Amino acid sequence: MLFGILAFIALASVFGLVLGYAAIAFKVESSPVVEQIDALLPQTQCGQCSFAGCHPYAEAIAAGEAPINLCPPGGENLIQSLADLLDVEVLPMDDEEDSLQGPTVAIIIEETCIGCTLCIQACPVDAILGAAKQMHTVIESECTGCELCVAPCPVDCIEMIPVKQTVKNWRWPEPQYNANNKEAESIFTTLDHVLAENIRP
Amino acid sequence: MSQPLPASITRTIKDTLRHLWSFPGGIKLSGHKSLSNHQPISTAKIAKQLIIPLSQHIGHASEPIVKVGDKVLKGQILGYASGPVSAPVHASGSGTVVAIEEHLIPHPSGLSALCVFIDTDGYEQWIECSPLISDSSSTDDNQEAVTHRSIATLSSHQINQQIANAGVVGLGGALYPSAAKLNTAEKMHADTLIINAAECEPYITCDDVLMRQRPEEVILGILLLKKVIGAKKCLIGIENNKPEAYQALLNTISGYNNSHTDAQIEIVQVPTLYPAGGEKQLIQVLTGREVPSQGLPMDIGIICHNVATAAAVYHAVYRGEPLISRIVTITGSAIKQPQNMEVPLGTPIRDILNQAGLDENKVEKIIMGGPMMGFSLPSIDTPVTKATNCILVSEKSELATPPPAMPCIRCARCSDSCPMSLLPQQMYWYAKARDLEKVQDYNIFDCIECGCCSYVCPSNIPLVQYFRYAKTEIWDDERERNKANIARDRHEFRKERLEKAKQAKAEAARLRKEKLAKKKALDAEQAKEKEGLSQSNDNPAKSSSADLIQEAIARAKAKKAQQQSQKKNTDNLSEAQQKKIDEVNERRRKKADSEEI
Amino acid sequence: MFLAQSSPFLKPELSVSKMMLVVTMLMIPGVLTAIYVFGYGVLVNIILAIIFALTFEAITLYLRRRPIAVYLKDKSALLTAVIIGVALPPLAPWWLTFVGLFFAIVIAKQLYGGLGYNTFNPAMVAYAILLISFPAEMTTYWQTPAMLASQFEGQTLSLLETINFQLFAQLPAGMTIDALTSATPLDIVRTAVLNGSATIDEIHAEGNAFGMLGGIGTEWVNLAFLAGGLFMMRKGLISWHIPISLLATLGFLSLLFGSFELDSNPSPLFHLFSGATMLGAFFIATDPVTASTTPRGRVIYGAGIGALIYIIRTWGGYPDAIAFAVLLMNMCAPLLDYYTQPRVYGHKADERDDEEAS
Amino acid sequence: MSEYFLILISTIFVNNFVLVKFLGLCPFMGSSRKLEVATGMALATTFVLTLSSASSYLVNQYILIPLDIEYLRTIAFIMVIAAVVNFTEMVVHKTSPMLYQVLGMFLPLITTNCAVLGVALLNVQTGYGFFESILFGFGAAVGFSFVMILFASIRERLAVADVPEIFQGAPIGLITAGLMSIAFLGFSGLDKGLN
Repeated sequence: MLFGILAFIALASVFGLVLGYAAIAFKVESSPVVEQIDALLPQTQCGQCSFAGCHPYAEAIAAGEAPINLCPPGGENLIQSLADLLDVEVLPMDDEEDSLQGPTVAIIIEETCIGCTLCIQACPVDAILGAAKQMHTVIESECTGCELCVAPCPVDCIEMIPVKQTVKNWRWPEPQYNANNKEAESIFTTLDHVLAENIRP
Repeated sequence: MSQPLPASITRTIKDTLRHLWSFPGGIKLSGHKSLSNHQPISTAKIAKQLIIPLSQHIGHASEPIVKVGDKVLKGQILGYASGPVSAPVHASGSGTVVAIEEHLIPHPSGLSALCVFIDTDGYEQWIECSPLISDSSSTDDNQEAVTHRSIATLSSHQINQQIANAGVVGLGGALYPSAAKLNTAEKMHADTLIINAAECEPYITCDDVLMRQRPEEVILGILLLKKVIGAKKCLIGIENNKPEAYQALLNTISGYNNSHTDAQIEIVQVPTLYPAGGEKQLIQVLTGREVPSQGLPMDIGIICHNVATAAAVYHAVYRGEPLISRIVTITGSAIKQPQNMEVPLGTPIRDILNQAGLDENKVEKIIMGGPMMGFSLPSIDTPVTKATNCILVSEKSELATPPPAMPCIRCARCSDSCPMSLLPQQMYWYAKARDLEKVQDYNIFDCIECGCCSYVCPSNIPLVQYFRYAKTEIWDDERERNKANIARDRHEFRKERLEKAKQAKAEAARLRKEKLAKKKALDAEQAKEKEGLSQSNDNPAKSSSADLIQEAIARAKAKKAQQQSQKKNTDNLSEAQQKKIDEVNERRRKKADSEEI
Repeated sequence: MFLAQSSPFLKPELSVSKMMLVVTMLMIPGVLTAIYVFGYGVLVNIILAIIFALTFEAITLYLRRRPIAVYLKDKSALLTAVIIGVALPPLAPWWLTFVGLFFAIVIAKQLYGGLGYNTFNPAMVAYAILLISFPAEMTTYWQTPAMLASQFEGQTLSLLETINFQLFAQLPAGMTIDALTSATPLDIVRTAVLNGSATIDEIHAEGNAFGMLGGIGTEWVNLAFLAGGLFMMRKGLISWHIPISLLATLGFLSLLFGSFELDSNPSPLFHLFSGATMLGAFFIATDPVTASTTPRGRVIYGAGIGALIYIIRTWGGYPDAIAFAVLLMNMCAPLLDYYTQPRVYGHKADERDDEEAS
Repeated sequence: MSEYFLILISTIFVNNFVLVKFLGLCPFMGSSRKLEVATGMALATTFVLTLSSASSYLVNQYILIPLDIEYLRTIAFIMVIAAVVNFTEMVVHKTSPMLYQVLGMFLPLITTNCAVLGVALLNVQTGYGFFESILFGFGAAVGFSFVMILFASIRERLAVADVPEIFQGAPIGLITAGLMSIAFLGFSGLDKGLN
């Protein structure tokens, strides 16, 4: 009995030593998962995830402190790709309502703007031009639609409008008309639907 | 001119001897071509108002150079080409520009784009045309030889410039600016010119009648195209269901071929099998070679043009006329007199339908293009553009709306009929699940959207729409990613800027403080001196300046580190991702020049 | 009203419903032959199977909130029912059919999402489950073929008597189930070979297993299914890949191994024209939903089934092996599809390998 | 020779570890959502099973039996397997990043898998020699890999199927595994028939 235990301890120690040695001898630096996550995030810097921008959120996900479903601009696609990257379960979007809206951009109603520069200070990507007491304007192609400029405006002259659909960025709709969804016939086949969908104000 | 054998005979012998290849899949369709290909080409009445879209081609839209209120003449330039891949747009009638605004254009999306509106004056007054070769219609004995000599005197660049100025684009459906394509072909030393005269889609006959009735224009256009790229060989591929057009071309060619051996043009009949007129398929049938995936025909030394494009080139060079009209097939069983009509671009489709006799009670669908690859028009108030080869107005029994899609039963009819050897069933499966990566793994970007798969599907699944959906979604994702990259850069830049500003502020504050301290110390020293104490005060000052240097170095280092640590989305990509990005870039570069059907 | 729909706008005549119906129709010659050979039990089986199939289909569709009429009209359940009806022992009690159809329609088909989504051939799932769960019923209720009935002075049942037996397990007075039934040719050969009780020649001499081509009685059924299958192939309803590669592999293997030990290995013809070979090759293995879809994949798929049939028939634990062979290859179909993708136009032949290596 | 062949046939098909013996179901269900992952898992399992049947045989034969402490067999095997696998993982991680990407993350997972211990114990029970043990372990692993990869390819397809909501994910996976198991019953008797 005692002999057996001793032999066993000896065996275990040998293995322990070998493993311990291997852990030192074959140490490998791990790859930076934060950057991989950050590469997937949409970079709106909107803070809707309650973190101060996309990179901090990526850090939080990597550290396991934040779930992967806090990013409405990224939508379901982002959750899917994050789940793939981190090999975790796909979660439903945290705030379902927000994710349903299409992409938007900010515009400044020029008549109302008083040139206070507050929105310029709020913009995380420097997409607003203007100087004090001068009218401001949004560079539409740079705007990420984060809405961070809306709240600071003292005269409520910033509005979020949907991104304009053009022939270049138009997407074919996914076919909806199938045996399980026969009601879709009217939606799918009439042009009214297409027009209503695509010609936004 | 010795003539041992009539050219038509040698030609026939050559034809039978010529080895043709075949492409996988394909489907047999009933052509419905006799509806419209017997009548001569009619001319459309000039419309009261022309609506001319500024983007009638692949690439950048042209920039308008006319203002509202300007008087324009027929053939006058309205918008100039705004980039390397772009084409000018011309007025197709004389009159007054009344508006430059958005209007519904013929596009499956039903969206609007910028158009120039011209109220016509009815005078049809041309601007002065400057042809490169005067087209003397005098019956010269040796007219062909003369023509050919005059082509030889022109430089390739000269001709191409004329083509570019005339706004000629690929009229087979690709709408790629011809001059840009010829330029690339010349640079890449394409040695074979293939003229696509297959016109494999049912109902469409505009190329057929063009070849029957104006073979001269087609052949001269081809000679010009050949001259531009310096091609050694020229093949015309024509489906064998157009014997009249074949004969007409043959008769015309024989004259040129006999008088000038270097003008050799070979015309080849190919079996009627949809989509034999697809650029890639035609090349495969005629040469047995395949255009590399994501590549261009030029990669294998081939350039492909449509017969209608050749005719447009003829007009540009021989008459100096820009591309302001095209032949449109108006057909379908809801049209009283199906026919081919030469229509000025910008004419509202409603006008030409009325001229051909629209049976309003029968109308079920109005399709622009053929039934396999066209799209249903959002409205008949859209104008005819360079892309409009056919307006198909069907009645209910003709093209029925499909019943609801059943689930895919994986019968593989689609993959058996796919001319590209794709697996539509798998692409559909993943497109439906929105697994865009997998869809790309199954080579969705090799799909030419010919519609064979949807046509044969017993479950009525709109496969082509799924693939278009997946493609546009993938492009959209790419745009989003690019935008995210820009946003990240800008955000990082902003952070850095703010940091710098903060540091500058802090620095200034510190300097102020130091100054104050120094002053105080000095004051104190002076006071001490006054008190008569002799004590050295060098050390503190020295140390503080050393500190300053240290700090500056540290700052510089930090800044450097920060710059180095600036990351882009593209920095941490796996090999596969990088590969995909490369593919995408490659595709984008070449996407514009896709198939001509 | 203008319609916004993606091209193409031409629609062909063919539909899933029509395909299924034609395939079912082409089974009729085989079914009629089977009724002639094995008695009215086959007919009763088929009718019961159709009733159960449509009922189960309707109930599950209702529970799944899917349009019932649309999916009943696609006739895929009908085809499954007819296949099960023919495959079951002719005198199978009604509950065998009931259990079989439950597994086929509810478990193997609807739980996977219904038409088009099932991984396994529903009919074969049913058959395999029944064979494992009720081996006695599945092997003993084979009515003696008409060709042998006179020879063995076996009794036959009228239609009413058959119904009475299958539904209520009541035989006419004086009849026993043993007198009515006999082992199938495949079973006879296998038992003899396994036990070493008789050589092939001896079985031949006995005359209760071998007909002119294959198994006595079943050879005619096989011929009828072959005819129906060839017609289907001609009409382009099925491609040649699966049936031809299946039959070729089965024939080749039986020829190869048969030439070593003539005593214990029946001829290739016996393998091809016994049991459910032709039914399996043309009507079961070609079920598009569960088969491989690429050209090369289909050849491998068919060859795999053929090989498995031979292996299990010869060395395995079951006299006929269509069900297991088909199920085993069903499992492989997704993988086959993945690895046998055809070379896409404009791609190099070895591109896929490169991609995998990188 | 034919004996070795029979061991292989038996472990791969007739007595498939997953579908007939129901061992190693955890990785079978857990890592089969994607084909690539499943392939990695399968390769790693093949590696571990072969290695562990060899090492456990050696430990049993040259340590446990001579020292007469066979009653510690189970725990000894667990330890040996865990140690060997962990060691290999570290070596692979350091020396071959490519291989590590394929096998790496799965190696520690399978260490504690019942199939691995099962193979080691069954080897001892059946009294296999060294090569037979290795072959048995390898065969079991090939059988495992085979069904694992097939199962993953099926599940990839199922992920898109119109499966009723309550059956999505693991339930339909288990039903599929059950049906696969039924199909594998077709091989039963094959080992006897071939003998």
